[in-house]
Amino acid sequence: MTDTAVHQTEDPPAPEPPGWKRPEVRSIALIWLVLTIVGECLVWIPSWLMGPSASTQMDDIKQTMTLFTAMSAPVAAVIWAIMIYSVARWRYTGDEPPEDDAPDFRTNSPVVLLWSILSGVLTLVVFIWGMLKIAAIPAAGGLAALPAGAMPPMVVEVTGNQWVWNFTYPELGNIQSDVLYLPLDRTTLFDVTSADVIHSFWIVEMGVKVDATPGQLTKTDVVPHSIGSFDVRCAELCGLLHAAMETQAKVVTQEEFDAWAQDKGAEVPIEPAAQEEGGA
Amino acid sequence: MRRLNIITAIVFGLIGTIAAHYLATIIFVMPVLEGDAEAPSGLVWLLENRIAFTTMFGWVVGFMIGIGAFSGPVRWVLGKDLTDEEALFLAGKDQGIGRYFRFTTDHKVVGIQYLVITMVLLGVGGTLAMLIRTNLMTPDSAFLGPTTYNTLVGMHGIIMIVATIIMITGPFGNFILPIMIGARDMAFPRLNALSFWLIASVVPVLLSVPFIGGMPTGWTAYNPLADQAPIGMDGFAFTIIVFAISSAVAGANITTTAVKMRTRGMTWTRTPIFVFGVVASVGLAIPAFPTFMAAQVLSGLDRGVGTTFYDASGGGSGWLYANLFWLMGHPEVYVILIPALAALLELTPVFTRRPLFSFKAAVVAISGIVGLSILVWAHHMYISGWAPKLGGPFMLTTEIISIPTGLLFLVFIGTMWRGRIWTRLPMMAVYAMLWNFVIGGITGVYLSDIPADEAMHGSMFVTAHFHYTLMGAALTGTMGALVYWFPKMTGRMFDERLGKWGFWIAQVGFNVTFLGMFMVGFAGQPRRVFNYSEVFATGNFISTMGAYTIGIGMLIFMYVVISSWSRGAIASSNPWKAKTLEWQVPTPVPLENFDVLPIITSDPYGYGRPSPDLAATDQAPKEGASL
Amino acid sequence: MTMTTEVHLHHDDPDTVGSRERFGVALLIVADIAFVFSLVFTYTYLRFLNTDGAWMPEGMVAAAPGETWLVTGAMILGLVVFALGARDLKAGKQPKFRRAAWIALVLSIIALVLQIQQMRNFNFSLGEKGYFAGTYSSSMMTLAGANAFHLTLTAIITLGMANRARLGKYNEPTSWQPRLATYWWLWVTISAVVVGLMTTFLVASPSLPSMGT
Amino acid sequence: MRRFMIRAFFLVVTIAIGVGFVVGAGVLLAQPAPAVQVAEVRGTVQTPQGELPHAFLKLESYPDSMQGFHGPDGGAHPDWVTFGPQTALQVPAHSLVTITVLQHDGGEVITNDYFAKVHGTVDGVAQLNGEPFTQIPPDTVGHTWTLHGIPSPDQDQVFVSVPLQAANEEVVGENGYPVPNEVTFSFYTGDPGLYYWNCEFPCGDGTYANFGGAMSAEGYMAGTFTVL
Repeated sequence: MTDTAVHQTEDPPAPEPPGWKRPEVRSIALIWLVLTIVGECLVWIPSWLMGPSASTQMDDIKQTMTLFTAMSAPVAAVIWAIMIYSVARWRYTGDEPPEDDAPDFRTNSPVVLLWSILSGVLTLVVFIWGMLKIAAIPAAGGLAALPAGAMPPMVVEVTGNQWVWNFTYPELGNIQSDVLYLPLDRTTLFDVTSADVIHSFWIVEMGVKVDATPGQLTKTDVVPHSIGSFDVRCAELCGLLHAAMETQAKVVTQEEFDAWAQDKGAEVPIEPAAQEEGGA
Repeated sequence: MRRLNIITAIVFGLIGTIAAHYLATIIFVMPVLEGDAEAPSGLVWLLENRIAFTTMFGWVVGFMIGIGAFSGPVRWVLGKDLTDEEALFLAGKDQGIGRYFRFTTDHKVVGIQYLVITMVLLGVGGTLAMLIRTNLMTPDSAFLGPTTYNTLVGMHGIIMIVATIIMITGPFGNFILPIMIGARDMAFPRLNALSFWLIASVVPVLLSVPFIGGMPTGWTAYNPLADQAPIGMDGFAFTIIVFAISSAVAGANITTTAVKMRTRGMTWTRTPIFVFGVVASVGLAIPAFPTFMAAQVLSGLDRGVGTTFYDASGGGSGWLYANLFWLMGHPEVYVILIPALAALLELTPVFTRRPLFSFKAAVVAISGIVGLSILVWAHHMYISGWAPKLGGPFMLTTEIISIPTGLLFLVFIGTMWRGRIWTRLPMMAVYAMLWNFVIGGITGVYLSDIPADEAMHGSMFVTAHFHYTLMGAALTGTMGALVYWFPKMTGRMFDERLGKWGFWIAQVGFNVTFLGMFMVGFAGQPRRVFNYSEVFATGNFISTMGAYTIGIGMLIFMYVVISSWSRGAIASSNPWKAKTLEWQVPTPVPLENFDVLPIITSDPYGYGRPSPDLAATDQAPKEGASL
Repeated sequence: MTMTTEVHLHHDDPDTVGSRERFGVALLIVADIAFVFSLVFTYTYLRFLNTDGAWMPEGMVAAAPGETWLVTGAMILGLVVFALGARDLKAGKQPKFRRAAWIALVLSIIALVLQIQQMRNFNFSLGEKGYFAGTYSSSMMTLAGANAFHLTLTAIITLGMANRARLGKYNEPTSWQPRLATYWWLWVTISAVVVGLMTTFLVASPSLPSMGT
Repeated sequence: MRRFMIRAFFLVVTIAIGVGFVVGAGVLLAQPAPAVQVAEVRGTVQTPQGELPHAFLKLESYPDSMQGFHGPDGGAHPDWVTFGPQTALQVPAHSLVTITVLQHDGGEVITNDYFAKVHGTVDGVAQLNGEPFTQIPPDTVGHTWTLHGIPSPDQDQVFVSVPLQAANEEVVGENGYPVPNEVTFSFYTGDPGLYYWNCEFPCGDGTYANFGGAMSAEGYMAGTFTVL
């Protein structure tokens, strides 16, 4: 590039019309539009594949997936549209290289600039969205803020063992369980650790995921908002039966939860104040 | 020195193996036996690993002695430097096919050696992929069983990582790059041979892993899980250590060559973009891989010496391993990706008959990616609980990478814009890459954002994402680069009629495979599971069918490589009418490439100029030169 | 399959080769810096983390820094002698360089012996199963081992230098070769000083022995 | 045409060799079908869930692995503990399963005392040499038998974990192993499905956690549990 002045465009016959009026630009815009519309029609797929949501933070996650998919459709469409058009329009087939070369223009600074600015803006949007959502996604940025007037969080100690999860409820007289029982609409605080190797505690439908690391305590929390039975899996390869290191998280009403806790032999009765509030 | 070749290397290697094994047994075990009647089991475990490490060390040292890698340093210490005649012998003069089996210093020989070992590794890795997908075809398959399955997942990972790291910088960085910049050889020819033979010596160690207990940990070999793996884990750690040394040596060599040996007149703005890509890759590997090596050294010490770096009860932490690993782990994906993209950037102008669109943007993009890639490692640890407060900053650095990556896309489509797009197989690789890498790149943005990563981390979504980048972009680019440079490297044309079929079948299969994997990833299937819940059955079945399609496509492609190499049409010296220097020298390329070094007066992308007098060399291109 | 058999080797002039080799050696040193950095990171990170309070379990005594500085001192001395020798060589004083190289060799071997002696003297109790007690002892042993490895390479390089100087291989135009070795000497000495400062002044963990982030 | 035929032939040969290579590797690495211990059904039993078939299984745990079926990981290891006679178990669906384990091996302190307790059995108890118990001291655990699975919408959650009291290693029986403790427990099965069980006492290789070796190889301290 040293010895060549930067030729913007140098088509011989006539000065070109401004970029947006050229026929190829219009055709590409059309292809782009079609691809974008097709893409936008498919944005529900990730969220649909992710299945039901059992917590507000899973709602946020699914919203994020949908938003990103919606944002990426036009971006992908730009590149594919130009590629498809170029290949279809300017294709040359033959065994020998074409006699005449294509026009010798080296760059187009406005386009490069516009392209960089646009990708910068998109990046910023994605980043700001992520920062806003971090507050609600506790594993990444510390614990989520409690909603006003909520009950104090219930602590569950989660221990990953090679290929079995177990859960201890320290406030309920250290009752223990292999299935994670959670009361509906109550903040649950997870203290996660591991007895052996690194596991990753994952309640799929609640969007809860945090590593269980031996010798460390990692924390996360969740407010389950749907009754039902959900999947707890391990998301970090932990040896032989990693695939079978799964159990269930059952979200039940506070009454059912209390009954279950009594049945398990909870020594400390659940304080009545909390019960009233939880029952509401 | 003249008698040493691969056979002596293997013989010496075996002697070294046996000798080291016996010595280790005597040195480490005898004192224990003399002491107590029964050694505690923990000590027995340490001794087993210690012996395993020593034995592998014996193999590599023996092999390297046998191939002649140490004769240079020993002669240097003794002050007996090589004579010209000996140097020419080492460069492989008049040795025919035998020079490929020796410690040959000629960069073209090393390039071909790298090409072959890359293809062998890709073949083995691909075979393992087929077995993995076969096991995952049905939810409750008992085909491989958990131990073997986990080992094969790790082996597939590390073999493919090694193969893809060397697949561009090894064959093309060695064969093509020096000619491209107008050099007679690499800066350090003997280091060049050393880097190749180190890999060659350690590949048998890596491939033996499944047979000495396996490494059921995945290629990341996270500690403390790796601590309880059988001695196959020692084979992995040892391989990484040797491979890191080889990378450092190759990186220093290629970088020095590109920086210091460009011919007269080849300023940085006249240097082909491929050179930037290769230098970015190997230059990035130089600081990155030693941390991986350190992670494995500490792992080996934990297993064999009894330190407690990763042992939580002894004050260690798995987070230490994760940090050291990902300090290398993220730059490493760009080590793989950038040179492949740069190879495609190099061939796009040739097949569009247009100058590269915005050369500066391409250079800025490559440097930007390199610079940022060392600041993003912790995005692999968003949910590890390590420093959750750093999530935001790491999210920012990670997402900023999409700006230079986007610029690279612009360079590609800008170069195609209004080109005379000559649709040959190398150019088709560009189309395929643009399709795949858009998907790989966008899914990368999902994973870079913590809210999405929270759900997708550790799931099949991640697997699909990085296969789209490493296979969809990098391996596809390498296939294009291979077809492009095939005439220069082998002297024969690549049979595109059949090659196209192989290429596109593999591409279709590839998209089917990872579409299925995205589906089960969204639905919540964890990575690296040998069995899974019924709900993921459909997506996995689709993936397996896609994988078999890739296998068929790749086999067709492989057949075309072999048949074209042995019986293809003889290639002229510049079949693509390209303007870079490597196409201006005769085919086959003479021993020292250039008799008189060329002088460069402009960059090699001057298509569409009235007088195509670019890349002027003192040496007239010898059209139609043949064997 | 080479085209011509009448190949003669093209030799570049020593200055070009010298600048090339300096660049290459600098890059290899960068790789080693990354490795040593990883070990330094390991030491400081584990010290900060103090998992389970097992950085230095109760009753463990930190290694006395004296021996570390003895080794480092020998290395600094070796570096100075060697660097001055290389400068003399550039000024054309070959015998001076020869002498300096032999002295530096002896110093590097002394440092190596002292280093191994320190590793033997470390008063870290190994349990009955042969494991180190805590990560402080693990790190100290590993850092010392890395330094011993450095010193072994240094001794081999210096031996080559001394021997080649004896054979009269070095003169003014080829004085860049000893300069390459000086780079290496300089780097290993710096790494020993950095590690020495770290292990002298950053010993007891600042974090309480707790289980938590 | 002839050239085309030749090329097609070699192409097919290449693909065949490639496929053959994959198949060969598969055959080399495939897990042989394990010998399955099928539970013996002895009549039916009246339970709160209605009248169910009553199935019986018997397992023994040995301090070495000279007994039983082992996978491709190398057969008998003198230094590996093992369950026997088989680790692939099969029981009928919707039945009461009673398992008897003869614990021949000694033991020490278990990492997580959750597994020193009985979970998931009928009434939450198990019998040790005929005496019912709900937990044992965490420092006398020999092994555990812990059953778990892959929950999915159409598969019932089954979780059973029973600690096996360590045998007294001083008292050696006639087969050369310590005289065993006999642990018996019962639980209900649901719909058909595949589950896995393993030992939770760290009795394998490794410097930390000790879950390597026998613990990390199917056919020794872990196995499948098919409800059919």
